[in-house]
Amino acid sequence: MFALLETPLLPSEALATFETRLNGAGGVVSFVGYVRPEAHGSDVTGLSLQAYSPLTETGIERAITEAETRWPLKAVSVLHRIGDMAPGDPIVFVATASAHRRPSFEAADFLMDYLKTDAVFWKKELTEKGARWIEPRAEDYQDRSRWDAQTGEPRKAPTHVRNQ
Amino acid sequence: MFALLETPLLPSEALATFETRLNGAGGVVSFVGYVRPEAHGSDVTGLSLQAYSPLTETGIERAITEAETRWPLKAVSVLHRIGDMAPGDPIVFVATASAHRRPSFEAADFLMDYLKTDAVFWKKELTEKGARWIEPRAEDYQDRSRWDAQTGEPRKAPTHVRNQ
Amino acid sequence: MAELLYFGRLTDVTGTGGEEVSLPSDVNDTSALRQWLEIERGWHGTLTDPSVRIAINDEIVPDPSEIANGDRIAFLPPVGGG
Amino acid sequence: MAELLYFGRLTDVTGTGGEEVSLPSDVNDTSALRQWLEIERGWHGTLTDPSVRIAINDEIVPDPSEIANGDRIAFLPPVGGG
Repeated sequence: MFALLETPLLPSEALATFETRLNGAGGVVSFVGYVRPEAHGSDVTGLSLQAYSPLTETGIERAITEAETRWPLKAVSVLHRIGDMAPGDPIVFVATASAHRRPSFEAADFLMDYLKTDAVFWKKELTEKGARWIEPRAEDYQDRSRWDAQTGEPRKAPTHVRNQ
Repeated sequence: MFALLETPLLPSEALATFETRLNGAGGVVSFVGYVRPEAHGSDVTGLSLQAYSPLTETGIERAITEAETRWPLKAVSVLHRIGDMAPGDPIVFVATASAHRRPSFEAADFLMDYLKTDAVFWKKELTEKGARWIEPRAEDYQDRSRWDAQTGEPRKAPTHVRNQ
Repeated sequence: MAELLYFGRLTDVTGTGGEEVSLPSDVNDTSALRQWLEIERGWHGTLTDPSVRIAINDEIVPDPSEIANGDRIAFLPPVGGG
Repeated sequence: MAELLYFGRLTDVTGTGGEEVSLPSDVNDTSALRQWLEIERGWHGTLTDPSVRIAINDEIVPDPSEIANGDRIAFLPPVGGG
Protein backbone atom coordinates (compact mmCIF):
# COMPACT_ATOMS: atom_id res chain seq x y z
CA MET A 1 0.00 0.00 0.00
CA PHE A 2 1.02 3.58 -0.56
CA ALA A 3 -0.13 6.94 0.76
CA LEU A 4 0.94 10.57 0.73
CA LEU A 5 0.22 12.11 4.13
CA GLU A 6 -0.37 15.76 4.91
CA THR A 7 -0.59 14.96 8.62
CA PRO A 8 2.06 13.53 10.97
CA LEU A 9 3.39 10.07 10.17
CA LEU A 10 3.63 7.71 13.16
CA PRO A 11 6.16 4.95 12.37
CA SER A 12 5.23 2.72 15.30
CA GLU A 13 1.56 2.79 14.30
CA ALA A 14 2.53 2.23 10.68
CA LEU A 15 4.53 -0.85 11.72
CA ALA A 16 1.66 -2.15 13.87
CA THR A 17 -0.71 -1.76 10.90
CA PHE A 18 1.79 -3.43 8.58
CA GLU A 19 2.03 -6.39 10.94
CA THR A 20 -1.69 -7.09 10.46
CA ARG A 21 -1.09 -8.00 6.80
CA LEU A 22 2.11 -10.05 6.79
CA ASN A 23 0.55 -13.04 4.98
CA GLY A 24 2.84 -15.45 6.80
CA ALA A 25 6.06 -13.51 6.18
CA GLY A 26 9.09 -14.43 8.28
CA GLY A 27 11.04 -11.19 7.94
CA VAL A 28 10.03 -7.53 7.88
CA VAL A 29 12.40 -4.66 7.17
CA SER A 30 11.29 -1.11 7.78
CA PHE A 31 13.00 2.18 7.11
CA VAL A 32 12.05 5.50 8.65
CA GLY A 33 13.58 8.79 7.51
CA TYR A 34 13.45 11.82 9.82
CA VAL A 35 13.91 15.54 9.34
CA ARG A 36 17.49 16.12 10.43
CA PRO A 37 17.99 18.59 13.26
CA GLU A 38 21.15 20.14 11.86
CA ALA A 39 22.57 20.90 8.38
CA HIS A 40 25.99 22.33 7.52
CA GLY A 41 26.41 23.58 11.06
CA SER A 42 23.05 25.36 11.24
CA ASP A 43 20.02 24.35 13.22
CA VAL A 44 17.23 23.17 10.97
CA THR A 45 13.92 24.81 11.79
CA GLY A 46 11.72 22.94 9.31
CA LEU A 47 11.36 20.97 6.12
CA SER A 48 8.74 21.51 3.44
CA LEU A 49 7.91 18.80 0.92
CA GLN A 50 6.12 19.45 -2.33
CA ALA A 51 4.63 16.73 -4.57
CA TYR A 52 3.12 16.91 -8.05
CA SER A 53 0.02 14.79 -8.35
CA PRO A 54 -0.47 12.45 -10.09
CA LEU A 55 3.21 12.04 -11.15
CA THR A 56 4.36 11.47 -7.58
CA GLU A 57 1.78 8.77 -6.98
CA THR A 58 2.17 6.94 -10.28
CA GLY A 59 5.97 6.97 -9.97
CA ILE A 60 5.93 5.47 -6.48
CA GLU A 61 3.32 2.91 -7.47
CA ARG A 62 5.51 1.82 -10.39
CA ALA A 63 8.52 1.52 -8.06
CA ILE A 64 6.48 -0.69 -5.71
CA THR A 65 5.42 -2.85 -8.65
CA GLU A 66 9.06 -3.10 -9.75
CA ALA A 67 10.07 -4.20 -6.23
CA GLU A 68 7.30 -6.80 -6.21
CA THR A 69 8.56 -8.08 -9.57
CA ARG A 70 12.17 -8.31 -8.44
CA TRP A 71 11.60 -9.89 -5.01
CA PRO A 72 9.05 -12.38 -3.64
CA LEU A 73 7.34 -9.92 -1.32
CA LYS A 74 4.31 -10.71 0.77
CA ALA A 75 3.57 -7.08 1.64
CA VAL A 76 4.91 -3.57 0.95
CA SER A 77 4.06 -0.25 2.55
CA VAL A 78 5.23 3.22 1.56
CA LEU A 79 3.98 6.22 3.53
CA HIS A 80 5.41 9.60 2.59
CA ARG A 81 4.82 12.99 4.13
CA ILE A 82 4.14 16.15 2.16
CA GLY A 83 3.78 19.69 3.50
CA ASP A 84 5.53 21.24 6.46
CA MET A 85 7.52 19.28 9.03
CA ALA A 86 9.61 20.04 12.10
CA PRO A 87 13.08 18.67 12.97
CA GLY A 88 12.82 15.06 14.08
CA ASP A 89 9.50 14.49 12.31
CA PRO A 90 9.26 11.28 10.29
CA ILE A 91 9.28 11.94 6.51
CA VAL A 92 8.96 8.46 5.12
CA PHE A 93 8.10 4.93 6.23
CA VAL A 94 8.91 1.98 4.00
CA ALA A 95 8.23 -1.61 5.04
CA THR A 96 8.72 -4.86 3.17
CA ALA A 97 7.75 -8.41 4.16
CA SER A 98 9.03 -11.66 2.73
CA ALA A 99 9.48 -15.29 3.74
CA HIS A 100 13.18 -14.71 4.45
CA ARG A 101 15.12 -11.60 5.40
CA ARG A 102 17.26 -10.96 2.30
CA PRO A 103 14.43 -10.03 -0.09
CA SER A 104 12.98 -7.76 2.60
CA PHE A 105 16.30 -5.96 3.12
CA GLU A 106 16.97 -5.56 -0.60
CA ALA A 107 13.48 -4.40 -1.51
CA ALA A 108 13.41 -1.78 1.27
CA ASP A 109 16.86 -0.57 0.22
CA PHE A 110 15.74 -0.41 -3.44
CA LEU A 111 12.57 1.52 -2.60
CA MET A 112 14.50 4.05 -0.52
CA ASP A 113 16.99 4.58 -3.34
CA TYR A 114 14.07 5.18 -5.68
CA LEU A 115 12.42 7.61 -3.26
CA LYS A 116 15.64 9.56 -2.72
CA THR A 117 16.47 10.11 -6.40
CA ASP A 118 13.47 9.47 -8.63
CA ALA A 119 10.35 10.11 -6.58
CA VAL A 120 8.68 13.36 -7.64
CA PHE A 121 9.19 15.53 -4.56
CA TRP A 122 10.94 18.80 -3.90
CA LYS A 123 12.37 19.44 -0.47
CA LYS A 124 13.01 22.84 1.04
CA GLU A 125 15.04 22.90 4.22
CA LEU A 126 14.63 25.90 6.51
CA THR A 127 17.52 26.77 8.79
CA GLU A 128 18.31 29.68 11.04
CA LYS A 129 20.49 30.95 8.15
CA GLY A 130 17.78 30.72 5.49
CA ALA A 131 16.06 28.29 3.15
CA ARG A 132 17.70 25.80 0.81
CA TRP A 133 16.32 23.37 -1.77
CA ILE A 134 17.75 19.90 -1.21
CA GLU A 135 18.54 17.79 -4.24
CA PRO A 136 19.84 14.21 -4.20
CA ARG A 137 23.51 13.77 -3.26
CA ALA A 138 26.01 12.04 -5.57
CA GLU A 139 25.85 9.04 -3.20
CA ASP A 140 22.11 8.85 -3.69
CA TYR A 141 22.50 8.54 -7.47
CA GLN A 142 25.29 5.98 -6.96
CA ASP A 143 23.12 3.97 -4.58
CA ARG A 144 20.28 4.08 -7.09
CA SER A 145 22.53 2.84 -9.91
CA ARG A 146 23.34 -0.34 -7.97
CA TRP A 147 19.98 -1.76 -9.02
CA ASP A 148 20.65 -1.12 -12.70
CA ALA A 149 24.06 -2.82 -12.55
CA GLN A 150 22.46 -5.85 -10.95
CA THR A 151 20.21 -6.54 -13.92
CA GLY A 152 23.00 -5.90 -16.41
CA GLU A 153 20.84 -3.26 -18.07
CA PRO A 154 22.04 0.27 -18.78
CA ARG A 155 20.71 3.03 -16.55
CA LYS A 156 17.06 3.40 -17.39
CA ALA A 157 15.37 6.69 -18.11
CA PRO A 158 12.81 7.61 -15.47
CA THR A 159 9.98 5.13 -15.80
CA HIS A 160 7.43 7.80 -16.53
CA VAL A 161 9.18 9.19 -19.66
CA ARG A 162 6.74 9.02 -22.53
CA ASN A 163 7.92 6.90 -25.46
CA GLN A 164 8.21 8.93 -28.63
CA MET B 1 20.68 -1.66 24.02
CA PHE B 2 20.13 -5.40 24.14
CA ALA B 3 17.71 -7.70 25.97
CA LEU B 4 16.64 -11.32 25.98
CA LEU B 5 12.89 -11.50 26.53
CA GLU B 6 10.93 -14.39 28.00
CA THR B 7 7.67 -12.55 27.36
CA PRO B 8 6.09 -11.43 24.05
CA LEU B 9 8.06 -8.97 21.95
CA LEU B 10 6.02 -6.07 20.56
CA PRO B 11 7.83 -4.61 17.53
CA SER B 12 5.73 -1.45 17.27
CA GLU B 13 6.38 -0.63 20.93
CA ALA B 14 10.06 -1.46 20.46
CA LEU B 15 10.21 0.97 17.52
CA ALA B 16 8.40 3.67 19.51
CA THR B 17 10.91 3.24 22.35
CA PHE B 18 13.82 3.27 19.90
CA GLU B 19 12.55 6.55 18.43
CA THR B 20 12.98 8.24 21.81
CA ARG B 21 16.75 7.83 21.59
CA LEU B 22 17.65 8.66 18.00
CA ASN B 23 20.22 11.32 18.91
CA GLY B 24 19.42 13.29 15.77
CA ALA B 25 19.62 10.32 13.40
CA GLY B 26 18.14 10.78 9.94
CA GLY B 27 17.56 7.13 9.08
CA VAL B 28 16.36 4.14 11.08
CA VAL B 29 16.26 0.58 9.78
CA SER B 30 14.48 -2.10 11.72
CA PHE B 31 14.17 -5.81 11.15
CA VAL B 32 11.58 -8.06 12.74
CA GLY B 33 11.69 -11.85 12.41
CA TYR B 34 8.54 -13.88 13.02
CA VAL B 35 7.81 -17.54 13.70
CA ARG B 36 6.85 -18.90 10.30
CA PRO B 37 3.39 -20.48 10.06
CA GLU B 38 4.44 -23.30 7.75
CA ALA B 39 7.57 -25.43 7.21
CA HIS B 40 8.16 -28.07 4.53
CA GLY B 41 4.44 -28.32 3.89
CA SER B 42 3.48 -28.80 7.54
CA ASP B 43 1.71 -26.35 9.79
CA VAL B 44 4.04 -25.02 12.47
CA THR B 45 2.51 -25.21 15.92
CA GLY B 46 5.30 -23.52 17.88
CA LEU B 47 8.93 -22.52 18.18
CA SER B 48 11.09 -22.94 21.25
CA LEU B 49 14.29 -20.94 21.69
CA GLN B 50 17.02 -21.89 24.13
CA ALA B 51 19.91 -19.60 25.11
CA TYR B 52 23.04 -20.27 27.17
CA SER B 53 23.80 -17.43 29.54
CA PRO B 54 26.15 -15.67 29.65
CA LEU B 55 27.53 -16.78 26.24
CA THR B 56 24.43 -15.64 24.38
CA GLU B 57 24.56 -12.18 25.96
CA THR B 58 28.29 -11.59 25.61
CA GLY B 59 28.24 -12.75 21.97
CA ILE B 60 25.43 -10.38 21.01
CA GLU B 61 27.00 -7.52 22.92
CA ARG B 62 30.25 -8.05 21.02
CA ALA B 63 28.38 -8.09 17.70
CA ILE B 64 26.73 -4.77 18.62
CA THR B 65 30.13 -3.32 19.49
CA GLU B 66 31.51 -4.57 16.17
CA ALA B 67 28.61 -2.91 14.31
CA GLU B 68 29.25 0.34 16.19
CA THR B 69 32.92 0.15 15.19
CA ARG B 70 32.17 -0.49 11.53
CA TRP B 71 29.40 2.10 11.05
CA PRO B 72 28.73 5.55 12.52
CA LEU B 73 25.63 4.53 14.45
CA LYS B 74 23.69 6.81 16.75
CA ALA B 75 21.65 4.02 18.34
CA VAL B 76 21.28 0.24 18.18
CA SER B 77 18.64 -2.03 19.66
CA VAL B 78 18.54 -5.83 19.71
CA LEU B 79 15.62 -7.58 21.41
CA HIS B 80 15.51 -11.36 21.17
CA ARG B 81 12.91 -13.79 22.42
CA ILE B 82 13.73 -16.98 24.29
CA GLY B 83 11.29 -19.69 25.41
CA ASP B 84 8.11 -20.82 23.71
CA MET B 85 6.47 -18.94 20.86
CA ALA B 86 3.46 -19.45 18.59
CA PRO B 87 3.32 -19.06 14.78
CA GLY B 88 3.42 -15.39 13.80
CA ASP B 89 5.02 -14.33 17.09
CA PRO B 90 7.97 -11.91 16.74
CA ILE B 91 11.30 -13.60 17.54
CA VAL B 92 13.75 -10.75 17.08
CA PHE B 93 13.76 -6.97 16.71
CA VAL B 94 16.89 -5.20 15.47
CA ALA B 95 17.00 -1.44 14.93
CA THR B 96 19.87 0.81 13.85
CA ALA B 97 20.00 4.59 13.60
CA SER B 98 22.49 6.73 11.70
CA ALA B 99 22.73 10.15 10.06
CA HIS B 100 22.12 8.62 6.62
CA ARG B 101 20.36 5.46 5.52
CA ARG B 102 23.22 3.32 4.19
CA PRO B 103 24.99 2.70 7.53
CA SER B 104 21.62 1.87 9.10
CA PHE B 105 20.78 -0.67 6.38
CA GLU B 106 24.20 -2.29 6.49
CA ALA B 107 24.46 -2.49 10.26
CA ALA B 108 20.98 -4.04 10.62
CA ASP B 109 21.82 -6.53 7.88
CA PHE B 110 25.14 -7.35 9.59
CA LEU B 111 23.51 -7.85 12.99
CA MET B 112 20.87 -10.16 11.54
CA ASP B 113 23.53 -12.24 9.80
CA TYR B 114 25.34 -12.52 13.14
CA LEU B 115 22.16 -13.49 14.96
CA LYS B 116 21.24 -16.12 12.38
CA THR B 117 24.60 -17.93 12.36
CA ASP B 118 26.70 -17.04 15.39
CA ALA B 119 24.35 -16.03 18.18
CA VAL B 120 24.16 -18.72 20.85
CA PHE B 121 20.60 -19.96 20.48
CA TRP B 122 19.04 -23.30 19.66
CA LYS B 123 15.70 -23.36 17.90
CA LYS B 124 13.23 -26.21 17.99
CA GLU B 125 10.35 -26.00 15.56
CA LEU B 126 7.19 -27.93 16.42
CA THR B 127 4.94 -28.98 13.58
CA GLU B 128 1.94 -31.24 13.29
CA LYS B 129 4.40 -33.93 12.05
CA GLY B 130 6.80 -33.60 15.00
CA ALA B 131 9.68 -31.49 16.32
CA ARG B 132 12.80 -30.45 14.44
CA TRP B 133 15.92 -28.55 15.49
CA ILE B 134 16.61 -25.70 13.06
CA GLU B 135 20.22 -24.92 12.22
CA PRO B 136 21.43 -22.10 9.96
CA ARG B 137 20.93 -22.62 6.23
CA ALA B 138 23.85 -22.54 3.78
CA GLU B 139 22.58 -19.10 2.66
CA ASP B 140 22.84 -17.86 6.23
CA TYR B 141 26.53 -18.78 6.41
CA GLN B 142 27.08 -17.23 2.96
CA ASP B 143 25.33 -14.03 4.03
CA ARG B 144 27.45 -13.91 7.16
CA SER B 145 30.69 -14.32 5.17
CA ARG B 146 29.94 -11.15 3.17
CA TRP B 147 31.13 -9.09 6.11
CA ASP B 148 34.46 -10.91 6.29
CA ALA B 149 35.14 -10.46 2.56
CA GLN B 150 34.51 -6.74 2.95
CA THR B 151 37.36 -6.23 5.39
CA GLY B 152 39.71 -8.45 3.38
CA GLU B 153 40.29 -10.55 6.48
CA PRO B 154 39.95 -14.32 6.50
CA ARG B 155 36.86 -15.79 8.14
CA LYS B 156 37.24 -15.21 11.85
CA ALA B 157 36.72 -17.85 14.47
CA PRO B 158 33.73 -17.14 16.71
CA THR B 159 34.59 -14.09 18.76
CA HIS B 160 34.24 -15.92 22.06
CA VAL B 161 36.90 -18.57 21.32
CA ARG B 162 39.45 -18.48 24.09
CA ASN B 163 42.97 -17.73 22.91
CA GLN B 164 45.39 -20.54 23.72
CA MET C 1 -3.81 29.20 -23.48
CA ALA C 2 -1.33 26.73 -21.99
CA GLU C 3 -0.95 26.16 -18.27
CA LEU C 4 2.65 26.42 -17.05
CA LEU C 5 3.60 24.91 -13.68
CA TYR C 6 6.84 25.56 -11.80
CA PHE C 7 8.10 23.35 -8.98
CA GLY C 8 10.76 23.33 -6.29
CA ARG C 9 13.56 25.86 -6.62
CA LEU C 10 12.11 27.21 -9.89
CA THR C 11 9.48 29.11 -7.93
CA ASP C 12 12.26 31.14 -6.28
CA VAL C 13 12.91 32.58 -9.78
CA THR C 14 9.43 32.54 -11.30
CA GLY C 15 7.80 33.92 -8.16
CA THR C 16 4.77 31.76 -8.85
CA GLY C 17 3.85 28.09 -8.98
CA GLY C 18 1.88 28.46 -12.17
CA GLU C 19 0.51 30.73 -14.83
CA GLU C 20 -1.57 30.74 -18.00
CA VAL C 21 0.19 31.82 -21.22
CA SER C 22 -0.86 32.07 -24.82
CA LEU C 23 1.80 30.23 -26.83
CA PRO C 24 2.98 32.08 -29.96
CA SER C 25 2.52 30.00 -33.11
CA ASP C 26 6.27 29.35 -33.50
CA VAL C 27 6.57 28.05 -29.93
CA ASN C 28 5.40 24.52 -30.72
CA ASP C 29 7.78 22.27 -28.87
CA THR C 30 9.40 22.08 -25.42
CA SER C 31 12.81 23.35 -26.61
CA ALA C 32 11.24 26.40 -28.24
CA LEU C 33 9.21 27.01 -25.07
CA ARG C 34 12.31 26.99 -22.88
CA GLN C 35 14.03 29.49 -25.23
CA TRP C 36 10.99 31.71 -25.54
CA LEU C 37 10.50 31.97 -21.76
CA GLU C 38 14.23 32.59 -21.29
CA ILE C 39 14.13 35.54 -23.70
CA GLU C 40 10.75 36.88 -22.57
CA ARG C 41 11.39 36.67 -18.82
CA GLY C 42 15.15 36.85 -18.42
CA TRP C 43 15.21 33.98 -15.90
CA HIS C 44 19.00 33.54 -16.16
CA GLY C 45 18.87 30.11 -17.81
CA THR C 46 16.69 28.63 -15.09
CA LEU C 47 14.40 26.87 -17.53
CA THR C 48 17.00 26.10 -20.22
CA ASP C 49 19.03 24.12 -17.65
CA PRO C 50 18.93 20.52 -18.96
CA SER C 51 18.49 19.20 -15.40
CA VAL C 52 15.03 20.79 -15.49
CA ARG C 53 12.70 18.25 -17.09
CA ILE C 54 9.32 18.98 -18.62
CA ALA C 55 6.05 17.09 -18.18
CA ILE C 56 3.23 17.58 -20.65
CA ASN C 57 -0.19 16.75 -19.28
CA ASP C 58 1.41 14.86 -16.36
CA GLU C 59 3.89 12.79 -18.35
CA ILE C 60 7.59 13.54 -18.40
CA VAL C 61 8.83 13.98 -21.96
CA PRO C 62 12.23 14.42 -23.64
CA ASP C 63 13.17 17.59 -25.56
CA PRO C 64 11.88 18.48 -28.06
CA SER C 65 8.30 17.33 -27.62
CA GLU C 66 5.33 18.92 -29.30
CA ILE C 67 3.22 21.35 -27.26
CA ALA C 68 0.05 23.29 -27.98
CA ASN C 69 -2.35 25.68 -26.31
CA GLY C 70 -4.52 23.63 -23.95
CA ASP C 71 -1.57 21.63 -22.59
CA ARG C 72 -0.55 21.59 -18.96
CA ILE C 73 3.24 22.01 -19.09
CA ALA C 74 5.24 21.46 -15.89
CA PHE C 75 8.88 22.40 -15.30
CA LEU C 76 10.53 19.95 -12.90
CA PRO C 77 13.93 20.58 -11.33
CA PRO C 78 15.78 17.49 -9.97
CA VAL C 79 13.43 15.47 -7.78
CA GLY C 80 14.03 13.53 -4.60
CA GLY C 81 12.10 12.62 -1.47
CA GLY C 82 12.72 10.31 1.46
CA MET D 1 33.10 -33.64 39.76
CA ALA D 2 32.65 -31.76 36.48
CA GLU D 3 29.35 -30.29 35.34
CA LEU D 4 28.38 -31.33 31.81
CA LEU D 5 25.76 -29.31 29.93
CA TYR D 6 24.00 -30.38 26.73
CA PHE D 7 22.15 -27.98 24.45
CA GLY D 8 19.81 -28.05 21.47
CA ARG D 9 19.49 -31.32 19.60
CA LEU D 10 22.03 -33.01 21.88
CA THR D 11 19.38 -33.32 24.59
CA ASP D 12 17.35 -35.55 22.25
CA VAL D 13 20.23 -38.08 22.63
CA THR D 14 21.45 -37.37 26.16
CA GLY D 15 17.94 -37.21 27.57
CA THR D 16 19.07 -34.48 29.94
CA GLY D 17 20.30 -30.89 29.79
CA GLY D 18 23.07 -31.52 32.28
CA GLU D 19 24.73 -33.92 34.67
CA GLU D 20 27.58 -34.17 37.16
CA VAL D 21 30.38 -36.63 36.32
CA SER D 22 33.63 -37.57 37.99
CA LEU D 23 36.31 -37.33 35.31
CA PRO D 24 38.75 -40.30 35.22
CA SER D 25 42.36 -39.17 35.62
CA ASP D 26 43.18 -39.89 31.95
CA VAL D 27 40.26 -37.77 30.70
CA ASN D 28 42.06 -34.46 30.96
CA ASP D 29 41.23 -32.65 27.75
CA THR D 30 38.16 -31.99 25.59
CA SER D 31 39.10 -34.55 22.92
CA ALA D 32 39.53 -37.28 25.53
CA LEU D 33 36.20 -36.29 27.12
CA ARG D 34 34.36 -36.63 23.80
CA GLN D 35 35.88 -40.11 23.26
CA TRP D 36 35.23 -41.23 26.82
CA LEU D 37 31.56 -40.23 26.71
CA GLU D 38 31.18 -41.84 23.29
CA ILE D 39 32.47 -45.17 24.62
CA GLU D 40 30.73 -44.97 28.01
CA ARG D 41 27.32 -43.90 26.73
CA GLY D 42 27.16 -45.13 23.13
CA TRP D 43 25.72 -41.84 21.85
CA HIS D 44 26.36 -42.74 18.19
CA GLY D 45 29.02 -40.09 17.61
CA THR D 46 26.77 -37.27 18.81
CA LEU D 47 29.50 -35.62 20.91
CA THR D 48 32.47 -36.55 18.68
CA ASP D 49 30.84 -34.67 15.76
CA PRO D 50 33.23 -31.75 15.07
CA SER D 51 30.27 -29.39 14.53
CA VAL D 52 29.62 -29.75 18.27
CA ARG D 53 31.78 -27.17 20.02
CA ILE D 54 32.75 -27.19 23.67
CA ALA D 55 32.72 -24.31 26.16
CA ILE D 56 34.69 -24.57 29.37
CA ASN D 57 33.41 -22.32 32.13
CA ASP D 58 31.38 -20.29 29.60
CA GLU D 59 34.11 -19.78 27.02
CA ILE D 60 34.19 -21.67 23.73
CA VAL D 61 37.52 -23.47 23.28
CA PRO D 62 39.17 -25.42 20.47
CA ASP D 63 40.03 -29.15 20.80
CA PRO D 64 42.00 -30.29 22.67
CA SER D 65 41.70 -27.97 25.67
CA GLU D 66 42.55 -28.95 29.21
CA ILE D 67 39.70 -29.88 31.54
CA ALA D 68 39.52 -30.82 35.20
CA ASN D 69 37.01 -31.72 37.85
CA GLY D 70 35.31 -28.53 38.95
CA ASP D 71 34.86 -27.25 35.38
CA ARG D 72 31.52 -26.49 33.77
CA ILE D 73 31.77 -28.13 30.35
CA ALA D 74 29.09 -27.34 27.80
CA PHE D 75 28.48 -29.17 24.50
CA LEU D 76 27.14 -26.80 21.86
CA PRO D 77 25.67 -27.99 18.54
CA PRO D 78 25.52 -25.41 15.72
CA VAL D 79 23.94 -22.21 16.99
CA GLY D 80 21.63 -19.73 15.34
CA GLY D 81 18.85 -17.42 16.40
CA GLY D 82 16.87 -14.70 14.69
